[in-house]
Amino acid sequence: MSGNVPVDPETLARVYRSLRLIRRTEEEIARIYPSDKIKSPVHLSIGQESVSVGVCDVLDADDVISATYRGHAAYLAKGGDLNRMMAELYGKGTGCAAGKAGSMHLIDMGANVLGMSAVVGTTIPVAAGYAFALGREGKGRIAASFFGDGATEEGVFSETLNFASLHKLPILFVCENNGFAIHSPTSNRWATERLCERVRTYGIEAKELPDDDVFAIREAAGHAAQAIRGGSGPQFIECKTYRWREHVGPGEDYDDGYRTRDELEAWQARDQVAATGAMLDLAERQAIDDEVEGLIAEAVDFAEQSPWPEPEELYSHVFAD
Amino acid sequence: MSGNVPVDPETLARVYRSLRLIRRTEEEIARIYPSDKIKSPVHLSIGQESVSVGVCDVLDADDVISATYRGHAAYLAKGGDLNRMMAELYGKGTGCAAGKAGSMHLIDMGANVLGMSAVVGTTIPVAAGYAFALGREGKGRIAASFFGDGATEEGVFSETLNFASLHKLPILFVCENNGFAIHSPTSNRWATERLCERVRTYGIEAKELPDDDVFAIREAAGHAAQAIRGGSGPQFIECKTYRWREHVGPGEDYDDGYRTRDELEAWQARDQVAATGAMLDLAERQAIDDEVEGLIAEAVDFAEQSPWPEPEELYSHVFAD
Amino acid sequence: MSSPTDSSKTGKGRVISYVEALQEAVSQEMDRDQGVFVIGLNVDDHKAIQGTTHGLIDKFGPGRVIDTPLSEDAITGIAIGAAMAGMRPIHVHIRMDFLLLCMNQLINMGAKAHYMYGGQVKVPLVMRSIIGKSWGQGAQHSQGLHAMFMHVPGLKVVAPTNAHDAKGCLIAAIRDNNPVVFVEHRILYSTDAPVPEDPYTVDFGKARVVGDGDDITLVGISYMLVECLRARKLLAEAGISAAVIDPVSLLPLDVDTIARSVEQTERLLVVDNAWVTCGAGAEIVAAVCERRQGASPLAVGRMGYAPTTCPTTPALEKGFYPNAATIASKAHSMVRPGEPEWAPAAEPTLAHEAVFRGPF
Amino acid sequence: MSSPTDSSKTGKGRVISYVEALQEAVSQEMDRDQGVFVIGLNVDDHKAIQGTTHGLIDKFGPGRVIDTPLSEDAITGIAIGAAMAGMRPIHVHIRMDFLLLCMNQLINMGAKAHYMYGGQVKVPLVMRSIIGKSWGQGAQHSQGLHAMFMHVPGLKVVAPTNAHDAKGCLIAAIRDNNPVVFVEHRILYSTDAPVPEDPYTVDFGKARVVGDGDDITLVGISYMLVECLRARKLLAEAGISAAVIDPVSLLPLDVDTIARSVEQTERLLVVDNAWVTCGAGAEIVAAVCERRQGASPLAVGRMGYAPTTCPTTPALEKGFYPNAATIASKAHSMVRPGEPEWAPAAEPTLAHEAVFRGPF
Ligand SMILES: Cc1ncc(C[n+]2csc(CCOP(=O)(O)OP(=O)(O)O)c2C)c(N)n1
Ligand SMILES: Cc1ncc(C[n+]2csc(CCOP(=O)(O)OP(=O)(O)O)c2C)c(N)n1
Ligand SMILES: [Mg+2]
Ligand SMILES: [Mg+2]
Repeated sequence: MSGNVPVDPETLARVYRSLRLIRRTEEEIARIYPSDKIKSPVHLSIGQESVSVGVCDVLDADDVISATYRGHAAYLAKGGDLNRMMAELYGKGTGCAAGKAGSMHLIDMGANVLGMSAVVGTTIPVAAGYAFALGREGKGRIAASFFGDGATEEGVFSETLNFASLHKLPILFVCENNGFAIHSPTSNRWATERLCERVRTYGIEAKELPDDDVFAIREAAGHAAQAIRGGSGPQFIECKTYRWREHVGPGEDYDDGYRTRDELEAWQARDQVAATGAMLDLAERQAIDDEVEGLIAEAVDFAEQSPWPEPEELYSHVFAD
Repeated sequence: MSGNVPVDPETLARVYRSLRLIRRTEEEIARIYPSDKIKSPVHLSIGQESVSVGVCDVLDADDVISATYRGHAAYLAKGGDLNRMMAELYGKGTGCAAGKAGSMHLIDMGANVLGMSAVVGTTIPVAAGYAFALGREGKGRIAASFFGDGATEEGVFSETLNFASLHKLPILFVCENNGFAIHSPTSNRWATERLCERVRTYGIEAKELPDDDVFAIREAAGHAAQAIRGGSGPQFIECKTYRWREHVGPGEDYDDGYRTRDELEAWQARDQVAATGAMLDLAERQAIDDEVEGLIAEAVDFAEQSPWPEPEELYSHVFAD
Repeated sequence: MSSPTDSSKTGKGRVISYVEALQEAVSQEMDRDQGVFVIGLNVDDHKAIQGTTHGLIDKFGPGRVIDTPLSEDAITGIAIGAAMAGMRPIHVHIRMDFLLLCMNQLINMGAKAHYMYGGQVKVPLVMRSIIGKSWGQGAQHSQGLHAMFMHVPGLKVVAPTNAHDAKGCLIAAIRDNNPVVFVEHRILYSTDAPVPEDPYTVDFGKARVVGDGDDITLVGISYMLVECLRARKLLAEAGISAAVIDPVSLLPLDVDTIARSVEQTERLLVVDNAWVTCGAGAEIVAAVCERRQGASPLAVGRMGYAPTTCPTTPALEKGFYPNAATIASKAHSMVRPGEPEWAPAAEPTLAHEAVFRGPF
Repeated sequence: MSSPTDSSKTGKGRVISYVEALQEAVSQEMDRDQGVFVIGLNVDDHKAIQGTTHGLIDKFGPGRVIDTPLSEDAITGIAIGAAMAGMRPIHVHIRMDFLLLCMNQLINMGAKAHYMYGGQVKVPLVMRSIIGKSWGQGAQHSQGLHAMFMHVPGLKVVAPTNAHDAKGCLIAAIRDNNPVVFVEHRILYSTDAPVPEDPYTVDFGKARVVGDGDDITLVGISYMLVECLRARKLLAEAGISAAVIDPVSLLPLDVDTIARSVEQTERLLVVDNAWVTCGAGAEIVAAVCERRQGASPLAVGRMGYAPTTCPTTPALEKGFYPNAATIASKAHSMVRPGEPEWAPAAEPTLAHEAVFRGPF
């Protein structure tokens, strides 16, 4: 990231704040986790924050995103309510889904964060369907759909690309390629690495980003979003990134034999939270850090103080009126 | 087809005989159909025979094929038993599936014709699985899987390509692109026409054939089969072809507004049955035609004379011993 | 509640077919609400899903009557997403068997979204699906899979058996804020009934008593209601009086109406247009038994598809389905268990054969 | 038939866990038959599907222990094709919910192939699938979908509840020439039982009476068998004697054994690890009632998942599942319908909480 800042100071501060908020929130979740207060499988995005942040930074408030069970980053980057997210992880009635979602199915329709899903690939067509409706609405709103490398193997991914391109849906597809599905490397799952080339055969512009540089992602997403608003139909970005923690849970897993700490260290050397932080002057950075800590402390407090849902809530929301 | 014959006389005679057998069998089915003796939905291949014939002509007897509900052509081209096919259409106990399959689920494992399916796309992974077993067997046998343009839209098609390439399965994928799924043109269903290009991104060699020239198909299939036997893994051929009759049933449907008779006539002008027949000398051709008529008459007779299955057969074959 | 097939009671003169009723329901709802759209393979062609989407493409254009690729799972997801955004998709499947391609979206997302997201979204989605029968439909074009959907909380399931209920249930399904699996039967398509022209809804969760009787209660699901009504006539000739009930809606299920009839008859025979094991008949029998808690002896029976895959040949297929004669025979054995088996002559033409000929 | 959890009766000394039993079954069958192979996401990693595929990759290599892309439908089809060619694939799904992605292949092809093709092919396929529970598994990681598979002719369904049956049923499933949906429950994984070292099969279609009793028959499916056994103890304290039956195999289903017990108790309560509507409990209740034809009064009941989607928070999830206390209370109300409701103290720790902690 070479020292010279590629964006205006406000953007830099905003991007850093978002990265920092996600990183620190998840670190806090990992810290709390052994207490068993969070009885939810947590799939941490630590190390992958820049994809969500880079993309969401170019979206408008009324644009829509969808993501996966590894969704804390996208939820927060899009402006999802932190208190309600934390309460949801705690299983409290004040959670964003009233305790029915846990970490894997976060939602905040107020911030235009569509519900996430624990079944890989399922949110991709749903986001496209939402984009279909946005297209009909005609107000220039777009959708962005985040998913992992593994999700691209599901048939529904190909089906959705075809339909989205055929109908020129206003959607940005974002593949967070962290090289693994649980512990399975892409080499066990992909016949080739030519994903972007394949996407292009559907008539969808596709950009492959070699690493997780937040400003490069932001720039690519900005171009893509602009094209979509201009009527291009879907656009695609593949971001190479890296999951620092284990697949699910708060810990690390470099002793389990499926990957090495060297691999991690190469990515850590270019940690986007640290790198963007280093571009800020110390006081500004400190102010942001303090604000972030305050927000997280408040959210944890909110979650801890919130009541459990009442038992009869089990039966609410089975059917909508 | 220009008059000069691209193959040896034996091959020519064999190819013509196969084309003629399929064409005449289906014409006979269409003729009988209004009598209601065939109470089965029939999806005729008339006009599309050359794809099955061109491909199957390069396969060995112990190679395996799979196809679709539009499967009479592939079944016969691979050497499936005509009598048992006709009896199956009649619903008789002597049918290839004892009356349980009708036209849509033909099978003849004796001729290495895997069972067909009325659900679009379903036989594609099944053929790949069979190819997986053939690969393990290590005797150089290969599988060929026929399917329509519509089938390529199903997610399972993409999933299968990826797995087949990843594991270098000995399989030849053959897309019979007749431009329609029922009455829906590819323009309503495909974002682009770049199918072969897409297939190549899986690391699978793909050849697009502009028309239904049986010798061009045969040649492409021959190269592909040779490569597969040499360990290339899967190969892909897309053949443009045309369905002369209605989607299902014995009639034509050029008055229904979704396509024109002009379109048909362009294809009919290069009818592969007529064209290959014209390359033979009259006597040889007549001998083949006579033989074919004899076989068909025998098959119809076999079907008509065969008994219905006994009522208790309803309960057989639910579970295998 | 009166039988809608009895025009003297409804007092409505206009008689239209099941096909026309479906078409009219959708057309009227598309007029009423811009958010309603139709999506599915071939919904826009000249065959128009056997006429049920006839004319919609001309009236509403390709933006609201959308032909699709063969991509059932993605299209279902897309319909769910559009529904979450406030639209009202009607996703059409020419055979119910094809719902097996979109179980993931329908069950893991559609059925669960409202609950799993704590009420933040709704999924007003209609899945129209047609059960096929005969003329060699066979293994993969004949399945009635409604029990699978009844099993999953969050889905509603309706299976109207006449044109009147077809229109009213479809309008109700479109207006419902939940995913509704709408079960049609191909053989019912040509049947007529008096159908009001103005839009109306038929409420879910209300069964219809379509024939009174004291000796046994027959519950007929989907097309099997027709066979139950014919069985009732056969039974009358043998001096047995059978009540016949059409559940109309399978989830919610009106157990009250069935239990009330059973209170009187003390015999319950459910005839389903589907397999029996873990089917709608199992549910109805179990629910009625639970309610009664052995208050008095109760004879129960279930009929449905044979416990086999559906064969194509008519020679075997006729044993696969219950019909008026086999239903009457079974009912007779329940009402008069001591007597020798009674097998009324099967009608020369089965109901569906009179109205249906291939190719389909 | 003796309870396999009662080691004094089996006389076998070696005790291993459910996980180890599954692993051993597959390892022994892979030794025996070169055609047996394991396929599924992450079957080859260090977690080894929670230990159940432990060591197989080292012993048999990546040619027979095959990690896959996320492509459930295609992999199922590929397994079916390999099975038709004579191999014996074991397709592993870390959650049963993911079977919803391969319903088309499993039901439209796998279940039907042998029949639809007139016996020309067989499909010896095992679909291992694990039901999840608690620690926030929630809507999409907790479903017990066995009823959907019981509904479809051509599939077998087994749900062993202890290590002994896990090994014997898995070996039987691998040797079976039909597709078998093999239902495992995550919470049972750590439970131990005496398990013979040599390969053996547990026959399908034979239920086990795992506890005698005169007042009521409890049928416990999958993990719910454990809660039924605990309920039995609670009931004994209240002077109620409950028979407990483990069906083991759901299709084929041993109705005889259940009906025989009910003959004595005249009360039947089925507790399923799944939703109730059109579930295995509906089938069992209906099948038993059909057999008895109201011979004498019979009280019946069903319990299972609440008719809701599964919530993640423990505060709500505890109401979603039956447990020993709620089962005992329900059984009590059936045995002594006149008496006031009896709610035995829920145990301080639920069975599964003692042995299971996140992350999963
Ligand atoms: C359809 C489906 N199959 C399998 C799983 C089990 N599973 C959970 S997460 C995961 C990995 C998915 O990898 P990827 O899409 O790359 O996302 P990542 O976890 O790397 O962010 C798998 C296989 C699942 N949840 N859904
Ligand atoms: C999964 C599925 N969806 C829809 C259908 C209905 N259907 C039957 S044939 C057909 C057309 C398929 O087109 P294509 O694959 O091009 O084959 P063709 O009929 O042109 O040979 C369709 C949509 C089906 N049988 N299966
Ligand atoms: Mg990944
Ligand atoms: Mg086609």
